Amino acid sequence: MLNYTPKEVVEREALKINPCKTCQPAGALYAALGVNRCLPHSHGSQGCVAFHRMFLTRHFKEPVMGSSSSFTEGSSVFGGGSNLKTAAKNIFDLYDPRIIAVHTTCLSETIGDDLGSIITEMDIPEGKYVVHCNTPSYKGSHVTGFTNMVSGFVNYLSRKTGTSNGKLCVFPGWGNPGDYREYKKLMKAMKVPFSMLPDTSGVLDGAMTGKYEMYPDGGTTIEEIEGLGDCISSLALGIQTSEPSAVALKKKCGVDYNAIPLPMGIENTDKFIMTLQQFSKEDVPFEVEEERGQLVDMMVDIHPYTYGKKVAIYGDPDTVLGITQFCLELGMIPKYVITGTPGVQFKAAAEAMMEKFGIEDSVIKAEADLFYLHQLMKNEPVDIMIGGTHGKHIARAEGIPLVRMGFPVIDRYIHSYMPLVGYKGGMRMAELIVNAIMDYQDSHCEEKDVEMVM
Amino acid sequence: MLNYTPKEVVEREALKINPCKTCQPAGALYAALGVNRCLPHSHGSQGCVAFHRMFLTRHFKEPVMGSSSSFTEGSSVFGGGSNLKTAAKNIFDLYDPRIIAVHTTCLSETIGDDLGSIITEMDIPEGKYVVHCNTPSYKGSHVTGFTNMVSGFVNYLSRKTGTSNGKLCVFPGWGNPGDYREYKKLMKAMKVPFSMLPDTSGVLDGAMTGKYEMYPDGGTTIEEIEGLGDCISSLALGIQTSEPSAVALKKKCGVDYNAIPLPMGIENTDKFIMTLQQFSKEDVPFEVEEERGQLVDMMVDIHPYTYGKKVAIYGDPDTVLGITQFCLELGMIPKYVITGTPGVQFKAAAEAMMEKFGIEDSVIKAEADLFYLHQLMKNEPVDIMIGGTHGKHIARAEGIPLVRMGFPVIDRYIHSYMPLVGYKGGMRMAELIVNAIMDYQDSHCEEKDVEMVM
Amino acid sequence: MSEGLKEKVLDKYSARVYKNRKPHLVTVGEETEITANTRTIPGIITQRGCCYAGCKGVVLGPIKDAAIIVHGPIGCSYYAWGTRRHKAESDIRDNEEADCYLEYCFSTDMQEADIVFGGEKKLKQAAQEIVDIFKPKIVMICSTCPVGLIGDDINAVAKWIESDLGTKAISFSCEGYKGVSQSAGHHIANNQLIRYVIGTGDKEPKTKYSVNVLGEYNIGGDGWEVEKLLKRCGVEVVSVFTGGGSYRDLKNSHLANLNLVQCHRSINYVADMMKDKYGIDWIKVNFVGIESTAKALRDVGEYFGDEQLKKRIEEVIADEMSAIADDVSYYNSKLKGKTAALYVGGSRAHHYQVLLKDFGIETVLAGYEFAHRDDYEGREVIPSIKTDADSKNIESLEVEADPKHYRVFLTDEQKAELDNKGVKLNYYEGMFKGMNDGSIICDDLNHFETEEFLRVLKPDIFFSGIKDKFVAQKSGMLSRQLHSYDYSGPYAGFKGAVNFGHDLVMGLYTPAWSYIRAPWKSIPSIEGTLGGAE
Amino acid sequence: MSEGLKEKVLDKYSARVYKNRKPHLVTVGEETEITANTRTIPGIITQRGCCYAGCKGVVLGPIKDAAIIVHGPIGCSYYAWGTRRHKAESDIRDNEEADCYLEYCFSTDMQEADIVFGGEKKLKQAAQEIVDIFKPKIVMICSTCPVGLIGDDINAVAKWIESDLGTKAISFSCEGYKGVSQSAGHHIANNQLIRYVIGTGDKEPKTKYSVNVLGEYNIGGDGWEVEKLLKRCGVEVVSVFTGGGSYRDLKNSHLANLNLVQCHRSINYVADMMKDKYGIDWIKVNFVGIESTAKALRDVGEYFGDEQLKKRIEEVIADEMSAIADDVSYYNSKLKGKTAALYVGGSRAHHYQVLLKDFGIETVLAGYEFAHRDDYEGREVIPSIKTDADSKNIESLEVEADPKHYRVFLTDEQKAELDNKGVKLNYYEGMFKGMNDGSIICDDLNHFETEEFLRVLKPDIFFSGIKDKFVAQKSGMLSRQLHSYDYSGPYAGFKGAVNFGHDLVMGLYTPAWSYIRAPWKSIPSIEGTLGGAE
Repeated sequence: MLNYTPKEVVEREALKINPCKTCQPAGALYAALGVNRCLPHSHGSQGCVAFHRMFLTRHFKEPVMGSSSSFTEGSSVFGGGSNLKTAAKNIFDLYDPRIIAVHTTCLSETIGDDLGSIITEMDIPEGKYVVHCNTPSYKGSHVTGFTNMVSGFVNYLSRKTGTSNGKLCVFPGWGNPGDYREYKKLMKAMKVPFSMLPDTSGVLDGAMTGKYEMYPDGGTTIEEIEGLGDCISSLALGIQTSEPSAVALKKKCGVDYNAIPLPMGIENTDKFIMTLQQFSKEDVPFEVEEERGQLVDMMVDIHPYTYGKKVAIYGDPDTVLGITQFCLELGMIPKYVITGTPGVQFKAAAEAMMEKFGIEDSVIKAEADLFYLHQLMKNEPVDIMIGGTHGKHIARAEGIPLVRMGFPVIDRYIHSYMPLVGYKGGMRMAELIVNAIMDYQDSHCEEKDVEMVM
Repeated sequence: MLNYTPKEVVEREALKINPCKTCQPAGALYAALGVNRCLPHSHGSQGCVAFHRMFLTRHFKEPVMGSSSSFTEGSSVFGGGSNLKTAAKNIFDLYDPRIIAVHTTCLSETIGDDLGSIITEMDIPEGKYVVHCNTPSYKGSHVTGFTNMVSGFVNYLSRKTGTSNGKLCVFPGWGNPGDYREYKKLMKAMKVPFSMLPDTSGVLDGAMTGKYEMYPDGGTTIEEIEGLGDCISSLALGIQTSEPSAVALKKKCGVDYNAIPLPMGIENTDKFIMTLQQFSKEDVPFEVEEERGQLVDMMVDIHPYTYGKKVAIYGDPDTVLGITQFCLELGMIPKYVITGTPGVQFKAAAEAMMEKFGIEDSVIKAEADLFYLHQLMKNEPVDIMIGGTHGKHIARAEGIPLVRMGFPVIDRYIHSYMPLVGYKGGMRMAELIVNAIMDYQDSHCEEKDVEMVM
Repeated sequence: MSEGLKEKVLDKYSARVYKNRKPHLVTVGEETEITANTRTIPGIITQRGCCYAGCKGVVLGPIKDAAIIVHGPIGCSYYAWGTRRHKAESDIRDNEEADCYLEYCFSTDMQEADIVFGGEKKLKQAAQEIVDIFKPKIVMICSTCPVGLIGDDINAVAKWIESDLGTKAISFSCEGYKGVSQSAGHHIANNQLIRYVIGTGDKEPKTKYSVNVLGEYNIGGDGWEVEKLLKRCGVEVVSVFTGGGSYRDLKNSHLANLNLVQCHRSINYVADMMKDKYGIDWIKVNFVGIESTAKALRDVGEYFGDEQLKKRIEEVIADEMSAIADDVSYYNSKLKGKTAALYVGGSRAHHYQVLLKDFGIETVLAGYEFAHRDDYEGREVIPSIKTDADSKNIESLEVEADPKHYRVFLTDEQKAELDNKGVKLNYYEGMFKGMNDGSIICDDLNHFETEEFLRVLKPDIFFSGIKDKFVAQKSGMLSRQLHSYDYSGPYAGFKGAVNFGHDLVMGLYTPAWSYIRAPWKSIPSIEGTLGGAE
Repeated sequence: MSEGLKEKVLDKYSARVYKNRKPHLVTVGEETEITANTRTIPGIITQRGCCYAGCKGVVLGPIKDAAIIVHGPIGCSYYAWGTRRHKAESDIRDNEEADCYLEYCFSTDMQEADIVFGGEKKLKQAAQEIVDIFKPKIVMICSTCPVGLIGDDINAVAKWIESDLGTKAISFSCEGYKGVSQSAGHHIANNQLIRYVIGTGDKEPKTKYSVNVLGEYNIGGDGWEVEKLLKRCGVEVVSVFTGGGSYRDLKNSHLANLNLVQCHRSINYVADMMKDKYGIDWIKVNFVGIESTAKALRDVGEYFGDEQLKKRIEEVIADEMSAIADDVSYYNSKLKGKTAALYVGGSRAHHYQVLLKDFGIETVLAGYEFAHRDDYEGREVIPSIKTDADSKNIESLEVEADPKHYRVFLTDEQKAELDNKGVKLNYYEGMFKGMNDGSIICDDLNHFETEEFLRVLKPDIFFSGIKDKFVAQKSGMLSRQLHSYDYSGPYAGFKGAVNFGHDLVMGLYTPAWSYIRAPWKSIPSIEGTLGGAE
């Protein structure tokens, strides 16, 4: 495996090898799936949306729809305005979404198509919507695209009527449907009235019914998105991913916001719950407190297996930060903390955590790739890797376990139904991590050291 | 590992090697922990309860309390009546339970102590209870002991007032706290008023609070047990484990019962839900239907990995039958289906399943041991094992994965918080099984066959 | 009825879309001409990919020892990383090792500044780095959409790599917007391979019975299975285009005596040009399917005409057939009478019909994603295919006979004799001819039509790709990916047929299907006895 | 204060229990005599096990090449299967292999009929089967509670195995109700080992500096660590009782020149009887703790008196010490000033105080589960220990000097000299002497007292077993199992000390402890702004 990766780390300026990110439009497409009866639309050549649909389908093992402006060489010269108009007409005719969410591509961005104007000129059927965001593939990453699409919905649809709806607006950031369900469960338990944008639960974790629905019942409704402007305040989960959308809402409708890390692990989930409590004034109910206590109980129980274990964590910035925090809470040593997405907050946030937990000599890097991570690991090995599927070759090459978390996980099933956030998500993370460590011990120790009781 | 196990299967008449069961008192102790403010008491020499507490603690990683009559050589000659009376006095003085649940041991059974009479002669404080059951270690297994203790509670406490309480009495059989929670969740969703005996949730999956409570809030209350006699009907989950208790309730209070397999996998959970629906007349709510559909979706998704895979399943009879059913639903071939507990229903039930799914040549055996299972596997290998910790040496010897389910799992953590029953439990089983198979493929295939997408 | 069916499906279209789509749909036995290789209408949810996908993803990606830099923003390289199941491993042939870089994904990860100020500098630096770290025998550069627009001269960079870094380099201007589908990318890749790879080596085959396998991408190990079979028969495989293949071998491919074409669409340019340039005949083969595999092997025997070889081929066929007979008959018993719909690439929708027939499965609907008319109607229609604006943009390379290497293996007489024996040289008959009257053919089948056709035709199995797999599956219909074989395979050759049969039986008979309908949906709500209804 | 503390804890007892329990509790410096090895009061939740656990579980279980049939219902054998972490692996010594059956659990799984009609027949059949399948060098039979009552003659069965099956066999009547704790079982096991194993071999040690290690059960690999150390020093280890040990080696143990006793309680009978029968002196050693390990090694050197050996020992000590110095000093910096409570077995509650002291941890409460007075007060009290009904039931074996093998290694003069140097022969000083005034010692500490003492003394760490581990842990207190080392180890020797230090630091500093209190429990409920309160 990966036999051509040398141990010596060579500084590279131009060549990205085995990236830890993909392009903006993929994230924009995903975000748009979290809106009710929305068809994501890719304004570019048709290969883009084909790739993005493949990519997302492989992660969720669910149908992922998206249309394309199907640029030809001609459109690339003369601009894609007419392609988009034709597309919108055909889409409303044939696929009958309530809303089309357009994102751009490197192609249409390089051409310089002015989507705002094109959409303004469109003949949009009554009761239907077309929104857009700019997602140049050559800036940021899929995470940026997700953020931009969420902000796009806000910019187009949210409005302030002057009458508060008493709700909390939640920008949950990039999660799996299982995560979104967990947020809703906790907010319900905390008696917080909320609108959450986006929400792919019910869309990408749907039931097998024997009937294909192009638009399942899930997703944030347009009315809810409109109503975000009337929310009392907004809560951005995952600072890098969600804060810009909260800023957009504040700018547009004056809604104040709070931005906190993804509620992964104890401390961050505590922050989430305390923020909800501050909103609802309700006591934290027993079931939430019990879950928290159960998680702490497990963490104390398993500490002999997790404490001091070195871990390499890679993936999307807010998720990686959440996993890193939880690993620290488990007494692990996050030796390498890597995201492919650019952004300065990442390093600062990770360094602050390391300092708090007294961990030194970790390598924290944004805009990094997995080739670099592998080289680091060859120089100082770790016990376990945590991240998406693309690390599997490294894990096999180095003979260590890979715990699959984050995005994308394209070589396993069921994971997207399960939360990593909240205390329940902590239980899942704890079990996945400790089982990987214990399985490794069971299979790699000498026969005389196989333990019946652990 | 297990290097002295020969391939040739030798018929054994007397020697049990690497058993797949333990003795009745362990199960009786466990059942008694599922009653609120109950102290289980072992009427025998003190080593018994020491072993049982160890055994259960290792599975749950939680405090497990139990007292003993602390027989000496003298008591073994003259009977343990005075030991029990002394014990009861000291227990109420010191540990202040609401109820003492006494089970016997091979020692007191061989002596022939008449527990009923001894208890009758006791001076039991006002508002306190002492109940007992007979659990001779040389009959049945820990599962039998569990059943006997549950029936013991019914025999002592349940009574018919003539006024129906409108409830369903549920005997959930042997499960983990996570299972009991899942039952309660489903019954609540189905709007079924119920009393469940026993219920170790809240007792053995408690939160870390910084304060030890000898009697946590969980467990079936005495009032509920008394009220079982006023239930409309009773539902026994797991025919071998629970039906005898339902029979006891019927005998004592005339409550009719229904006995169905443990709700593991689709068909058995469907049976459970339909039974609840019959009781409540309520429509099955969306959230239950959605969970079911999600599980079916996952099963279709993962079938290429599970279909045709040979599996060895061992453990307690009703659990093994439940796992076997689910494996069949996944298209797997349960090649060896083994329980250490005696009982004729087991073979008949498993055979009926095999016939239904068209599986031939499986070995189904009750009262078997793991040495025998290993010998079978040496003659015709399987792809995966499912059962408790005691199979781990076999799995390592044969180089195949072991999926830990059932009882006891003494070398892993967190599992007891998680359900295997209901549709949610099915999701967990599906994920554990398919991940084990896929992990095995990832680590054992040739390098050229490592797949990025699966 | 089928015409009515077509109309029913097209009915919901607007007039403009209707007009566009109608000629893409053909009822076998009723119509003979199809429209193909034209633009997909914007907004219509197609399964098609782009030019880059066809060039880098399909044709070049499998070349294991080529270090392919994708020049563009990160996504395009990322999506093509390890996702297409073209298997390969490094190997040594005649003391020459071919590395395998397939676990690596190389990109210039263009940033805004590169778009604004041009990306050539970054590309050069990336090339420097890839040469420093990997020391590859060859570097390939594939450009993605913005590169064409901003005018980076990747050809010049390739030349610079050769001159300044001393490493062979080829550039592929396969921007995604070119052409109407992956097909444009195949063509671009084929052109450059002919220009810069084929004919540059000098390792002579060891035997006379030497072939190249063209258009075999070793998905799930298919190519390995085919190579194994050919070798068992005594046929030497000089190179495979391009599954498990290598620059090391491709460069010698002009020295083989026969080309076997598996995927006609993606590689026919190479076959054609090698015929013109080197005089090498090609036979269209189909190693998917039991009878078709036997025929392919026999055709090779006939081509070379050697009795010893033909005898050996018959022995191998007999041996392979007998090894799979029991399995095939079992799977046949479980599959006979089922119906299938196929929507795949540029040749598989045809190839797999043959294998399905081996198991008694009828194809009721078939379509290609990126085929041309000849893939449907046979190569005889090529002269009558009109070029349009989109196809004109893809260079059509003219080659001349290579004075050094051009040779003729068979005399015209021998060719005529072969033709009589049913071995058609340099010809592909297309998909139409093998299909039953009344079955539907649909070019560039889109999501809307897929839903409609599946609803009406109710095939037992829908063969397609990952994007529409779950649409069918959610409808309770077995769907298998024929691009990636759903992570199974090989499906080619005799043993592959058994794998395929196994997977279909597994898919159709997996118990989970029977659980889709919850019992409370089918059983009338039962009256409860008492209680619980407060 | 400590007296008040004791009273506070005992206060809740009824008069009868109070009277019973009071003499089991001692404040060091205030009292000197303790009551031990007496019955636990029925109903009092003790951590004690039974005679079977002491015999089969502790002493015999680790003998890897003995096939031990537990005769009784299934449970007792099941619970002792793989749960005690006495490690072992098969090995070859002087061409003689010792099998390792520790992964196996053998039981007659008695059924009702066996109880009613007697179980001898089944036991014989089981023996036949074990001999047929495993061909062990030795079979051992351990009986559980009902066997004694129904009168199965397991001794006769053992003889039958020897005569009719030709396999060495020994029976152990270790029914659970015998005695008051595991201790009775140790004694029974010791008696039979002296009777039937020790002295039956004839393999002479290779060197003069030959020892047996007694009462070392190789939990977590402790024994291996000790063996490694002794071997490094040039001391030959003839046998280990019984961790990682074998019948193969035990039978030659009478030919060693010195016995080293680690766990006094469980094995002192063997040490004593070997002294009487073979003249072999024993030294109480403690390989747990850095200084104590050094002392143990030095004592061995002094016993043998050889200057070369003593030099080698000093070199080894210096080397080991320097290797761990940095770690020890780091752990010391993290652990200094912490306090501990220990409640374990029959010797560890003493041994581990020494190791804890190495890290600056003070022991504020200690107790034994199954010790006798001599384990607390020193062997000098043995003559004054009164036998009661329970202890009388355990056979006290009288042995005589073996005419063939009895020999004296040291002259009386040499012994006196040794004594002057602080090497006490055939003596154990007990736990009291090493403890600080004011610390509490509690024999047969029960659940109630545990809770009370922990609440009041608030030690940082509670060392105990699995049964009370989680009681302490739920209270937010680190609890480590000293029976099983919580699946870690080795803790013995120099390297073991580092492992121990690591585990304590890990346990005390694991971040999860700081999360026990939810923030909403400590921060006063904050007023919400608006909403959510409907």
